[in-house]
Amino acid sequence: MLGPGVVWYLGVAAFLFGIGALGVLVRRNPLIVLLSLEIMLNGANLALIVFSRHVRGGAGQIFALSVMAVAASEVCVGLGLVVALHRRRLALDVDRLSELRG
Amino acid sequence: MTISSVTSLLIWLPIGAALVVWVLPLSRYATGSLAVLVSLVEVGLWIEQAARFDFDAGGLQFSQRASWFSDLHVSYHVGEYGFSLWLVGLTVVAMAASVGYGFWVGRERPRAYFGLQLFLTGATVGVFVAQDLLLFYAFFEAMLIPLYVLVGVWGGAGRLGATIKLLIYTMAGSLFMLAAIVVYGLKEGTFDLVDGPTSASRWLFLGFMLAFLVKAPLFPFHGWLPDAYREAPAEVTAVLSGVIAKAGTYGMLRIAIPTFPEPTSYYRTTVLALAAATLVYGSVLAFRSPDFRGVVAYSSLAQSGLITLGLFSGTGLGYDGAVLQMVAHGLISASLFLIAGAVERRTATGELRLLGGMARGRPALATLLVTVGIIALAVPGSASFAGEFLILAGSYQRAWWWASIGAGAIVLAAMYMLRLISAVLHEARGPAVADEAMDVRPGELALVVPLVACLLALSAWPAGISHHSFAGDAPSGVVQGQFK
Amino acid sequence: MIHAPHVDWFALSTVLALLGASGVALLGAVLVPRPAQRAFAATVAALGFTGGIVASVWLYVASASGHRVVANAFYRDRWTALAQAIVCAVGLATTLLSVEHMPGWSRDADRSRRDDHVAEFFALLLASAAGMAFFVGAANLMTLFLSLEWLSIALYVMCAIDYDREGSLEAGLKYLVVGSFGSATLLFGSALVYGATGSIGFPEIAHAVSARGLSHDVLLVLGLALVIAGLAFKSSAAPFHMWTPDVYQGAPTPVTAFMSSATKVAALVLALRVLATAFPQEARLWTWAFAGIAVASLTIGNLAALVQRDVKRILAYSSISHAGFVLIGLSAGTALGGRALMYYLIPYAAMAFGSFAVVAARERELGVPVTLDTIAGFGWERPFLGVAMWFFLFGLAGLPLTGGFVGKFYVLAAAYDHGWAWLVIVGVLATLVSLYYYLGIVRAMYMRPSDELRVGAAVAGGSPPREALLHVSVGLALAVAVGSLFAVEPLVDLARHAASSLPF
Amino acid sequence: MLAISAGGGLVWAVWAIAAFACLASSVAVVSFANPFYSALALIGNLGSLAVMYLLVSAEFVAAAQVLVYAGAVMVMFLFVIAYVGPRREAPWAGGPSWQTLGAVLAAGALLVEIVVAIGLSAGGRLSRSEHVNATFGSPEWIGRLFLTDHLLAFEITSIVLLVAAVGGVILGSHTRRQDSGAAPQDAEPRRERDLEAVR
Repeated sequence: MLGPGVVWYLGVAAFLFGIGALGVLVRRNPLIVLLSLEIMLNGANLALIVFSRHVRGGAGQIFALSVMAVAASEVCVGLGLVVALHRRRLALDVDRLSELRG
Repeated sequence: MTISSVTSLLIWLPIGAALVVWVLPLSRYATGSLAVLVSLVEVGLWIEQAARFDFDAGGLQFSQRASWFSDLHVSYHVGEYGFSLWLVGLTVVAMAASVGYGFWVGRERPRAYFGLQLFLTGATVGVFVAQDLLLFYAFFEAMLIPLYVLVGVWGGAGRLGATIKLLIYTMAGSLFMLAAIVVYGLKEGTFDLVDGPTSASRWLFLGFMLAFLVKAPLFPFHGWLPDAYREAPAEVTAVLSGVIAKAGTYGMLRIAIPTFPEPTSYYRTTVLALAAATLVYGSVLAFRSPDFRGVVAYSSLAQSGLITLGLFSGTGLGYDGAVLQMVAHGLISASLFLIAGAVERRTATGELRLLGGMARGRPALATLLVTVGIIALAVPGSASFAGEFLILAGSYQRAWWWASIGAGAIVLAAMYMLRLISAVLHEARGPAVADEAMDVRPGELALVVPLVACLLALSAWPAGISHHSFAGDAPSGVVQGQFK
Repeated sequence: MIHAPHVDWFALSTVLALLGASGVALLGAVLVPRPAQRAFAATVAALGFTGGIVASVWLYVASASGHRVVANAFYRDRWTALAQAIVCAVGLATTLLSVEHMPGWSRDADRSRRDDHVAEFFALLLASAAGMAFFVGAANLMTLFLSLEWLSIALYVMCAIDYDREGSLEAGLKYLVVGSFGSATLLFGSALVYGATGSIGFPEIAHAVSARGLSHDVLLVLGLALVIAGLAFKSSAAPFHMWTPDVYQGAPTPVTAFMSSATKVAALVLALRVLATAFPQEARLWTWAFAGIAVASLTIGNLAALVQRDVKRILAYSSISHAGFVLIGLSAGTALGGRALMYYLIPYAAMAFGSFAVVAARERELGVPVTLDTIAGFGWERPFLGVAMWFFLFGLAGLPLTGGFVGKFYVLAAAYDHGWAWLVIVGVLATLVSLYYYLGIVRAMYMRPSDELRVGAAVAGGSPPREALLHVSVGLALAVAVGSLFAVEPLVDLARHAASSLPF
Repeated sequence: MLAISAGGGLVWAVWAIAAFACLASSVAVVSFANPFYSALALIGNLGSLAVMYLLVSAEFVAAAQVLVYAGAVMVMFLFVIAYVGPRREAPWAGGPSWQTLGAVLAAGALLVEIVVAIGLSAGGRLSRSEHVNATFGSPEWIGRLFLTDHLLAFEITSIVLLVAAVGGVILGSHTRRQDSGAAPQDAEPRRERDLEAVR
């Protein structure tokens, strides 16, 4: 493989995963949380694809394609929930939704 | 019916009846009658069993064994030895009186109440006949569930605190027993009490003993006792102190001492000291107690100490006396608590300073209380005298000072019993005692008199138990031979 | 020329039965007239789950020698089949419970809207159960991840389906966010494992590790840690449990009942499969990891439950602590541990389901959240449900009324057998603490002073609703819970044969 | 075929640009106050990722990434953001609460751990160069794999999408259509509710 080795790609993947996790944990706007989840999945996808090339197997790429579909599904349901919550005229602030705090 | 299945029948008949009572929408009267009938059938079954029991033969009788789950070698194994036969007898008789009392008093929510009482009967019998550690544990815990509800629902004003204490204390003890059972069973490859080898592990011994010390109870594990005995309904207290507490001392005799001979002798002095402390402490508190139930409750505590003293003296006389005293005291405290219940129903209080002068115009009550009281304070010739004498003789063989502590406690016992009798029956008429408060009714008599009759019979022939508890009348050999 | 792999349809029959029923229910949502939808969809769901049970039992009988099917992507063995049977049975009970209660029991004021999405709900229930049935048989990291998402996405929607209540929507969103976070963690872990070994099939991973001496490989170990964390999220084990109380409380109660029993069964059963099949060389690591997670779950679950007032939250924390108990068995990493796990899950699933079902009945009766105050007197008002709850609670506490007692004994035995006596002590202490809150519910149900007892009836304003099917489902759960105490031997035999599919 | 035909230096340059864009845009996504900008940043992130996919011979995945993600998913996102209205949220306002701090620490620890772990094994196997033939990553190759080795995964993926679609319909269809099955007396309150929902 010409250019950067697997390690470099993995560094990027790990960074994406970490920054996505950070976003999920600290952001309150559900839309941004969903976007951060996408970043996490993308980090994992990058790792899968790079490893697929590294081990010269197809499984990683197939896996990554399936993950894309799954991510789309999650987004579909997640956005559905956001819209439903919006219709309930609730503030889109996870912390302000205090009904469930016990 | 085969001989062996009688034991199982004694366990499962009342539990089955409990289910019937819970499921079928019977009337109050039908429910109570059914419960009384089943308890009487239990007594009958037990008498039939006792008649066929071979007291000279060693080993387990009326036994039955079926695999429960085989990969850990746990089985459903029940059977009786001489002493367990007597404890089962105590259980069925005391439970019959308790159920009858509940019927006579007319407890609220009869279906739940009688169902729980019957369930308690079955579970308690199970404790005394189980020959598999896990089965024993299951019944040991199962006893607690109906007790919890019986005290918590039908008890006095402070019942919620009492139930929590009762449950947390006893579960704390028995869960460590569960840990000990797991370890013992997996280490030895069997959970069977008859097949199981002895173990030298002190930790396991302590795990078992903790459960038994709480259940018996012994000082300083008795924190649950005063509240529970005061707040429970009278007939439940009767069972609790008369029968359930005996499960603790039974456990020492059946499991802790024979299975762990080395730790037993290692900790013998400690346990004996606890027992002696309990004996003195219980007696003193009984003497100072301001109410009827308190006196009986603390005297039960003292008696647990005495029984433990006999068991851990490690002598044949001690074992014999302990078994006799378990049965005798079971009957005594059951009768006393039922009488306490009768008094409380008439005066709405158990406080001794509000009572007094009840003997006048109430001959039956006076006779009953005096009779039981006299037996309880161990006048020579009574069943408890025989029991205490044997225990003292046994502990004297261990060391003279144990016996002297025991003897001192018997003097205290005389004092608190006499104080009780005089405070209730004699002295000036207490403010809570109305003139129209009736004597004990025939219904109550029918419940207490059989218990007293058993006591009198035991007084006449204590050897009936003390010579018929261990095969060949050789207690030490039987216990050290692990009841093989 | 493409040579499609041979498809063993029989191996997939449970999944297909559930999926087929799901499709029919979905069609019903469109084709069947509204008033008949509830009856139609519930019937289809009941038939689907019954079919699933039949198929999984058949599969159990016919799969004595386990092997992988469809290009090595799915396990056909008894471990799969037994777990599928449990999931289907829970699904059947959930169906019975849901007929009267779902979705939108709280919309009683407007009866026409009570049937909103009822057919879709049953379709999702079936789909999610199908996902679980597939999940427990997943044979490579890809099918594992995908079927995890399959069952989760259906569950997210089911949590939120009572969308007139804010709590329901909020539970759905929270579950989605945390669940996806867990899935992403699992996915990244899978990627690292794939990178380290070059394979995604479980046995191939184990083979690569032993053949290439990778057992200390950093990538592999890190991947394993992330996979474990992802699975712990799904089985709501501490410290990955934060979502559980909120979601269990907010979700419609029948869904909670389903999640707390079926999802947990699926996640834990699969966890042992993955670790035993793909990472046997790492056992020294994951047994410790699970022991740690178990201790954390027991501690956090039990302590946090003590201060709760809401019954659903108490039960949610109880389910965290039970995850801890199961993990004790799992952490043994032995055949005995596998047996203990499978046996434990049978009465546990019944009791967890049953207790939430009883809560559902009370909730419906009063129309308010069930707390220790509003459940007061319930035991006397509804004797059967009260007694059932009593059994479930004492059973969850491990008292010898139900198979929960033997289950607890089994996991402790497995831990000791593995040489971890300290875990036995931890388990015992946790049980002691748990008694307090289980008894708290019993106390509220039966032992409140009589003037407090009338509060419940006053709020209900009349006789309780008729709910024959709910009683049937609670009765089934009760029968399984109590029956498993007596039928230990046959159940353990089933579990033994199932666990023999795993390479111990 | 960029990775194969171009020289090492060029690949490095392309990689560096893509990686930088990728990292920068991911940071942007989680730190923008306005979800609208976050979504746009994510599109940049997806695009730069697609470039990296190309560099490791995953052409089909790169194409799918652009089509599925940037094309479909992000459009969905933007629609919803437009519908809900861009609500601003100051991402780091109010000082670090212990929760935020814990999250940052946890994520940071995870990141460091992963990077260190990868770096540790960098000297070993991972730096080996691997050669693949031209079909690697091509659509035909992917399609063949999907229908042979990963048939079941392919099928499940479709089921997941179906389930999600059903879920989306359920959650999205609050305002119910007037259907013939409903009782007439119910029509009026429902219309009111519909109107309210529209408002």
